[in-house]
Amino acid sequence: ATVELNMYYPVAVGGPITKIIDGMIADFEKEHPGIKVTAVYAGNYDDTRVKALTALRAGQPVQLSVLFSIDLFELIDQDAIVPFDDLIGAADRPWLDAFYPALMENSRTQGKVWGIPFQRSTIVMYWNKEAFREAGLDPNRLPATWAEMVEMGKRLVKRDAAGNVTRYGVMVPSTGYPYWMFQALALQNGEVLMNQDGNRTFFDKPAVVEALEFWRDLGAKHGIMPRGTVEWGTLRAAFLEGKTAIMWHTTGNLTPVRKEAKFDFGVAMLPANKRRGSPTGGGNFYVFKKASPAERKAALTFIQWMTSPERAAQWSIDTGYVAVTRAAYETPALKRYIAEFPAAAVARDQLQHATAEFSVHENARVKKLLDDAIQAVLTGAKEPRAALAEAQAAAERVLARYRR
Amino acid sequence: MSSGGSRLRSALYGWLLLLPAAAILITFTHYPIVATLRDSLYSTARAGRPAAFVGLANYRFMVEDPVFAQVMWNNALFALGTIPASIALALVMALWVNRRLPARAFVRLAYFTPTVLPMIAVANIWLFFYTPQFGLLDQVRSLFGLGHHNWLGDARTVMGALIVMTIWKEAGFFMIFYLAALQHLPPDLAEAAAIEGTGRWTYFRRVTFPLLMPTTLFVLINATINSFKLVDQLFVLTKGGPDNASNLLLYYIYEVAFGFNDWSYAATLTVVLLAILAGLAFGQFFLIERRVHYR
Amino acid sequence: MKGRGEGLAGPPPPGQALEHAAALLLAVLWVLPLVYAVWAAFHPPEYATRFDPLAPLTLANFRRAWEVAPFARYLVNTVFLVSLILAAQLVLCTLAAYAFARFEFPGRDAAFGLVLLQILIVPEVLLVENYVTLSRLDLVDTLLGVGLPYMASAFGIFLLRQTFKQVPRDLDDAAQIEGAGPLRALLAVYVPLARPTYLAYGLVSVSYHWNNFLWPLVVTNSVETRPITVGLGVFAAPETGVNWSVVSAGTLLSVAPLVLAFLLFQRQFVQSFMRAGIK
Amino acid sequence: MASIQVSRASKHFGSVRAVDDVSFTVPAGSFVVLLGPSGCGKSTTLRLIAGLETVTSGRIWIGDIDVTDLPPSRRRIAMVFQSYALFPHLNVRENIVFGLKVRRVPAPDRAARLARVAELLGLAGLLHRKPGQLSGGQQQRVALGRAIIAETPVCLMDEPLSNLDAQLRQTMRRELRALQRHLGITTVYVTHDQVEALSMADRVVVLRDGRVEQDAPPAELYARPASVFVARFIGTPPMNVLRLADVPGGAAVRGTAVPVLGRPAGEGFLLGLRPEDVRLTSAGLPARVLDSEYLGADTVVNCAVGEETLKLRLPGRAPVTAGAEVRLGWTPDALHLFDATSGRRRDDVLQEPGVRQAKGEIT
Amino acid sequence: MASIQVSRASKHFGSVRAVDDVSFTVPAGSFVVLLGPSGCGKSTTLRLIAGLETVTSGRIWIGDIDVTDLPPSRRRIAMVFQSYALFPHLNVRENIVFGLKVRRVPAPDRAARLARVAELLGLAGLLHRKPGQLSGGQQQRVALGRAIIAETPVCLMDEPLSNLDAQLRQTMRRELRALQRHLGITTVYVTHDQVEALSMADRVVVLRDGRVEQDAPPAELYARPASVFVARFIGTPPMNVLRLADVPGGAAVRGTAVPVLGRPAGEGFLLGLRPEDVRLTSAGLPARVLDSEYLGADTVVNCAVGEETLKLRLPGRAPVTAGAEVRLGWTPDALHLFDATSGRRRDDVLQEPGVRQAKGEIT
Ligand SMILES: Nc1ncnc2c1ncn2[C@@H]1O[C@H](COP(=O)(O)OP(=O)(O)OP(=O)(O)O)[C@@H](O)[C@H]1O
Ligand SMILES: Nc1ncnc2c1ncn2[C@@H]1O[C@H](COP(=O)(O)OP(=O)(O)OP(=O)(O)O)[C@@H](O)[C@H]1O
Ligand SMILES: [Mg+2]
Ligand SMILES: [Mg+2]
Repeated sequence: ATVELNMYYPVAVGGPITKIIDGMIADFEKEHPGIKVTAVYAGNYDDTRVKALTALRAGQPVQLSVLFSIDLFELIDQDAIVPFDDLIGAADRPWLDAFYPALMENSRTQGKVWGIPFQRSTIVMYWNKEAFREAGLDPNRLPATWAEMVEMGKRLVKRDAAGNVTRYGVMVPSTGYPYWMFQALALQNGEVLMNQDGNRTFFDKPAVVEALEFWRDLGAKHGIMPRGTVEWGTLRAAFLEGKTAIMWHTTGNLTPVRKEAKFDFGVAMLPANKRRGSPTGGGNFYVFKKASPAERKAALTFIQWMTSPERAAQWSIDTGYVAVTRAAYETPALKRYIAEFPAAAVARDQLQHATAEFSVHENARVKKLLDDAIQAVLTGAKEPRAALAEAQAAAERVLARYRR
Repeated sequence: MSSGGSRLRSALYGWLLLLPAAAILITFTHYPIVATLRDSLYSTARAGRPAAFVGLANYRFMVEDPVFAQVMWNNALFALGTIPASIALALVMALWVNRRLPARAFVRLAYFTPTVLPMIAVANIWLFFYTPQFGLLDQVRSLFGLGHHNWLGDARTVMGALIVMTIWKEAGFFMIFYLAALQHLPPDLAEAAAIEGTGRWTYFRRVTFPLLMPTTLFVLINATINSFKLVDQLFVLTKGGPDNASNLLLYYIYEVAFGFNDWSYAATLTVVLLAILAGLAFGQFFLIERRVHYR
Repeated sequence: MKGRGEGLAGPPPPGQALEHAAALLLAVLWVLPLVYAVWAAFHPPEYATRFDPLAPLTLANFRRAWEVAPFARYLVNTVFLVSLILAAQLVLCTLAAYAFARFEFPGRDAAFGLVLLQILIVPEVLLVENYVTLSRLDLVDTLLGVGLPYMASAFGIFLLRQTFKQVPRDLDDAAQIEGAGPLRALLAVYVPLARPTYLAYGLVSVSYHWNNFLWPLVVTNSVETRPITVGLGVFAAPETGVNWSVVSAGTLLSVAPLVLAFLLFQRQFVQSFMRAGIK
Repeated sequence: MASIQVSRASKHFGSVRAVDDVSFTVPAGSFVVLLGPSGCGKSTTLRLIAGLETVTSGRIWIGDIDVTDLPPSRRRIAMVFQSYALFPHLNVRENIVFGLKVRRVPAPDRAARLARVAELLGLAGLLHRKPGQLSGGQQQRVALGRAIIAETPVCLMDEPLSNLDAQLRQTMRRELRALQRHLGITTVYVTHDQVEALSMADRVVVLRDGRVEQDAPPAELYARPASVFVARFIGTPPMNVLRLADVPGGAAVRGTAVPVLGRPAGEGFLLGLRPEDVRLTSAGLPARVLDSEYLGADTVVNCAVGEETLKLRLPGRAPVTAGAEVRLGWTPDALHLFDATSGRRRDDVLQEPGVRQAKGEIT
Repeated sequence: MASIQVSRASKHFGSVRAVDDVSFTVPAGSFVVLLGPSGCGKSTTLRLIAGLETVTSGRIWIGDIDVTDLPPSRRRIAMVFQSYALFPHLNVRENIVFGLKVRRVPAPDRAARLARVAELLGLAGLLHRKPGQLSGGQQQRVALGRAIIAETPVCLMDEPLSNLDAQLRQTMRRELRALQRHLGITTVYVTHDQVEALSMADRVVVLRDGRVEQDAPPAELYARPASVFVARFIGTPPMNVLRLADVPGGAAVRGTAVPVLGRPAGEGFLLGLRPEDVRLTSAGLPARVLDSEYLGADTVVNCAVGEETLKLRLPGRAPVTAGAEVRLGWTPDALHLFDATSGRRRDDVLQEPGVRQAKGEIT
């Protein structure tokens, strides 16, 4: 009897992700004739969560999904998922321990592991070397600190005769996942935004406010970034169009940028202020409670296969996402790839500075509070301190119930 | 009109014929309205905590919810921005297309095209128009030496951007209704006026426009409903951002229900939407009565 | 149709040329988005934002779009969905409209008022509750589920009722004298006479449901059920880093059938919409 | 062949008494016209016979069956409507055989009957046209065809000719009547055109406000109208009805001194004179010409007589000019007398000796 | 007061020659009727005069101004439409003064004129009603009011009465004519009803297929129709037109041997006889009664004469039954003669000595 598995997965980066997934599944099914997997692409992370949860609520057969690592608490609160500790035997422990700890931070709570890292990324800095040359900068020397970034950024800004900016120094996207970028800034300024239990936020800490002020000033004060929000979706296009010399973006965009860039570009870790830092991001595998024991077992088999070193390596090469285990980086394939394209290693190297992505109870709602605050500040509607204070207060109202 | 047949037979027939449609309408229009009212008085079930009767708590939360205030305000702006403009434009288009015009067929076709295109599809194209720096709009601006502008990223312009696009989408549709009405104006009225030496503008002001009043009212209602119904473009263009600057009621309801999984609050917001639409309903019936004012 | 002022003796009114120019300009502006979509779709990505008349043409974008998302399947779904809804609507609305137009029964006017309510309060407004109802009926993620709430259309009932009421009473009487019962009269007299209205309503309904997004988005979870709009919405989610060439290609793929039909039948289309407008 | 009997039929729409206690009989095979001004209840009466409306009270027989409670389809009647009520989406053939199809008459039989009817009405060439492609007269014939193909004993017609132009109406009148005689169908025919009634009917039933005003053959209707209403309704131009006053030597038209009746029967009576019965005379009732209307074959002259006005109809182009003083005369038997209050005819008074003897007559 | 002159005007719609080289004159203050069957170009001609259509060729004068290239508003005309073309959303008052407002006539003047017109047309009580609340006749008056308040020298009317019922039409006819005389407005009046034309017109212009068939005063039109077309178009019932054949001793009605014309002028000619000119006689042309139509004042008898049929109109209720053999006679001057091919009147032939001498006449 073949076990049928249905799963949803999101795509938040360019490239033919769907084809790659389908390909991997085809291979998997060849090796495991007893298991049939149907993977449905359901849009961005939020859409996919909505789909998965509504599907569950409507009693659709869904056994596992790749969902936002940060939806952990939401999923637990919805009583939708089971911890992997209940699925695996002692034999599987090593597999579980093989993942980079930074990537596992979003998977652990209440002393259990709820999600398995899959399409994970960190934020990295892409830079247009030609723009650097043009501005008389060493194309291979990168801003290592905020100060440097501002100073270089100013030189990278290009204006036309009318004095209108035709190229910006740097762009940090502020739609789609503003809180994520902001986490990086906060972290670099020495602060995290929430606690491990996901029932407390620290939006109003001075260092956090400072971070937001810095972000705003990139546009408002230094003029090296456009005022208002920067569109996540169109940023890559903007970078490829040479409209900005530097962009912050997910490593997940590495491959598409590499494919489409008509110019020589580089990738590096984000600059530091008090320290280096970037949140991890992206999707984990979750297994749903609704799944029958047989299905759970099949799901585990599938997940283990998908995260085995060879797959992880190939997946990383195809997409630019981080390969989730050390072992993956030991594989010849990835070794070779990194040799010819060192940028591919940046994400991994950054993992040592990385921390969990923002994740709390009623994540969507709280996250939106933060996002709105950030956008309010970037669009000049509010002052950082006030905005973050409000967000914090609102978050408190939501999260208070989850402390006892 | 029970021609011949007895009252009873006719009544029986009537209800039987009505039955299937009624069943569906009740299930998907009338029952949900009641259910929404009910759910707005309960709390959302979460792990551990089942739904419980909370009276007006949800409404209290709504009143304090700054996003709700923002969304209502936006919707008001959206309505004020789209309704008069699209109606006026529709009327002008209709008047133009109704006259002998070079390439009339093409012009009419052009005006009408947006109606047949899915909002969700064209939104992506408009996204390009609005993209800063290399978007079409900014490319044009730069031709005139103007700097680029972050149309969707700027809280001050994002609403305007949405409004313009919506007008583009709707005007052609409303035009059709005006066109229909225009073509049903007896031509000899125009001739009678022509003999009296009525100028075009006078004729429009004194005759055409008053006679189009019923259509205008009808279109007005439609436009108003749409201003609360049309949120597809948000999914592509702004997701309601930045900072809810372009968030609309129905989209917010979607967000709360399916994003936050807060079904009670979604119901509460829906009640508000229903209240508004119900208000319109009465408005419409009242106005429709007046439609026949001159017949 | 004789527009005003045509055939009149004497010189043409002043400023007419200017007006015609304005009308044409507006028309051009109105088709611009479509024109751009065509441009972007048929040129390589690097020209998506650069308008170079010499840019090479290509179909690659269509190929990619076609690969990235199962448009074929989406289109099939949409066509099936739209036909399903239309068929049901025609039957249900006809019966209901006939009841309202030609029969007297207690509570008729009240019932009609309740029906009209749905013209304003369309199902998507109640998407939360309707979604729950659908899950109870176990119809989530089925095309039937997407269509069901729309199958009794107040607009259709209203429109047909008007038309039926306009059918001369004599015809109904004649049919009776000739021995036809109510249903026979409906099929032999009313329905044929209402053909234009049916066409009009059909077109309105098709284009409405072809373009409908929010409700299908909520109800459908899988490729097998997604209509083209949802498919497109998912496919073109800006998160993936917009590539306008491919998106435009996808957009054209998804609107092509409707737009083609529209171009072919534009006269009937517009006329019919106008009939639909006459209420 | 079947007679129709309407007895004490009433139809009230709310407060409107469309038909009010109407009774009349239509002998089998005869042609009876319901005549009256707009809104008098003609159509309603017909629809009651057809069963398209249900009577408020009263009963209706067709042949010797009481059909009062039968639906139209069961009354074995045919009907022709003012609008013809042809099905615009069906061609002539389909229109004519519509009823036969509904009644499941076998195809060969249908074809045979169709052929006969088409032949009879000269529609053979038009069978495949849609009503929209036919002239008024042709549509008229098709409607007739649909009515007679059913071969019902009774046919009801509601102003079938009123949408045709004068010329055509005249020819159709004759055709229709001939056809009816030929097939011997019992026919009830509604019209508000008195010429049509006079020229076609075996009997005319004049309705007024839903009640029967007079029920008589055309000649009698014209020669001895039962009331002022009928008198004023019939004739082109209709009968002159003059108010009388008592004067020495008899009764005179109001405002004149010349008695027109030999005995004082003036107050409370109305005098009727048909325009064609009045002549210009040397001696006679003095009058002043107001205006005249030339109609080709004859001229209608409008005169002032005392306080009253009077029309007379003269052959050819009458040699009168507005303002001219003339004298009018008539033969004694041209006089009609009506009760001023009830409006009913009062031949009894007229018969009294000496009443007809008066000055204004010619010999 | 201004005359109208249409000279050689043509209007072609694509291939349709709606109006084809039409010329006629309307003397100042006179009332001219354009008469003809549907589709003959009456309305189009009127619209050319109004300037609502531009001529394809030809010129039009009003007074002594060539208005051919002037827009309607500059031609100083008023027009009454068949549909009345009242503005449904304006009340009677606003409708009537609409033109004055447009022309910026000062308010007091407006009020004065309105009062006068309302008085004249008896609309005083209705000024605040909407057209929808008026009867046909009242709407008619409002349309008239709007036309005459402009006090233009010329008024054009397109079948203004055709939407009214018989009774009302008759009274409106007289009113209208009186009004026109009273104000002395030069009027062109379109109708397809010959009775209307005869009774109202100073001159009648008969149109046929966009060309002028005859242009004459009513009496002449009736007495001496210029062509078979006119003859057959005018009169109730219209003139009998019989085909002739040569027989020994003259020309006889086809299929009879009795000469009706004294000299062989049969082949190629048509004989015209007005129904009211034919009488039943002891001796005379033998005929068989087909049927008869009782009209109250008189009866129209339909006879077969040889291969032809002939109508005669007899006063009262004629004592004839279908199938009866009768003999017909007439006075010599009752004869009309037409050319069979051209259809034109041929008095010349009739004048020739001996032609009128024939058997079938009475003395
Ligand atoms: N369905 C109805 N509801 C209410 N009143 C009606 C209805 N049908 C007829 N009437 C009224 O009954 C009266 C008689 O109507 P009916 O149609 O019989 O008159 P008629 O003689 O046929 O007039 P016409 O010559 O105009 O057809 C009229 O006053 C009319 O208003
Ligand atoms: N706008 C037009 N386009 C094409 N043909 C036209 C137009 N107006 C009139 N005609 C044609 O010109 C001819 C004369 O039309 P017109 O209306 O003058 O006739 P009429 O005498 O007024 O007829 P009726 O008595 O029915 O009004 C008709 O054959 C008509 O079909
Ligand atoms: Mg009637
Ligand atoms: Mg005309």
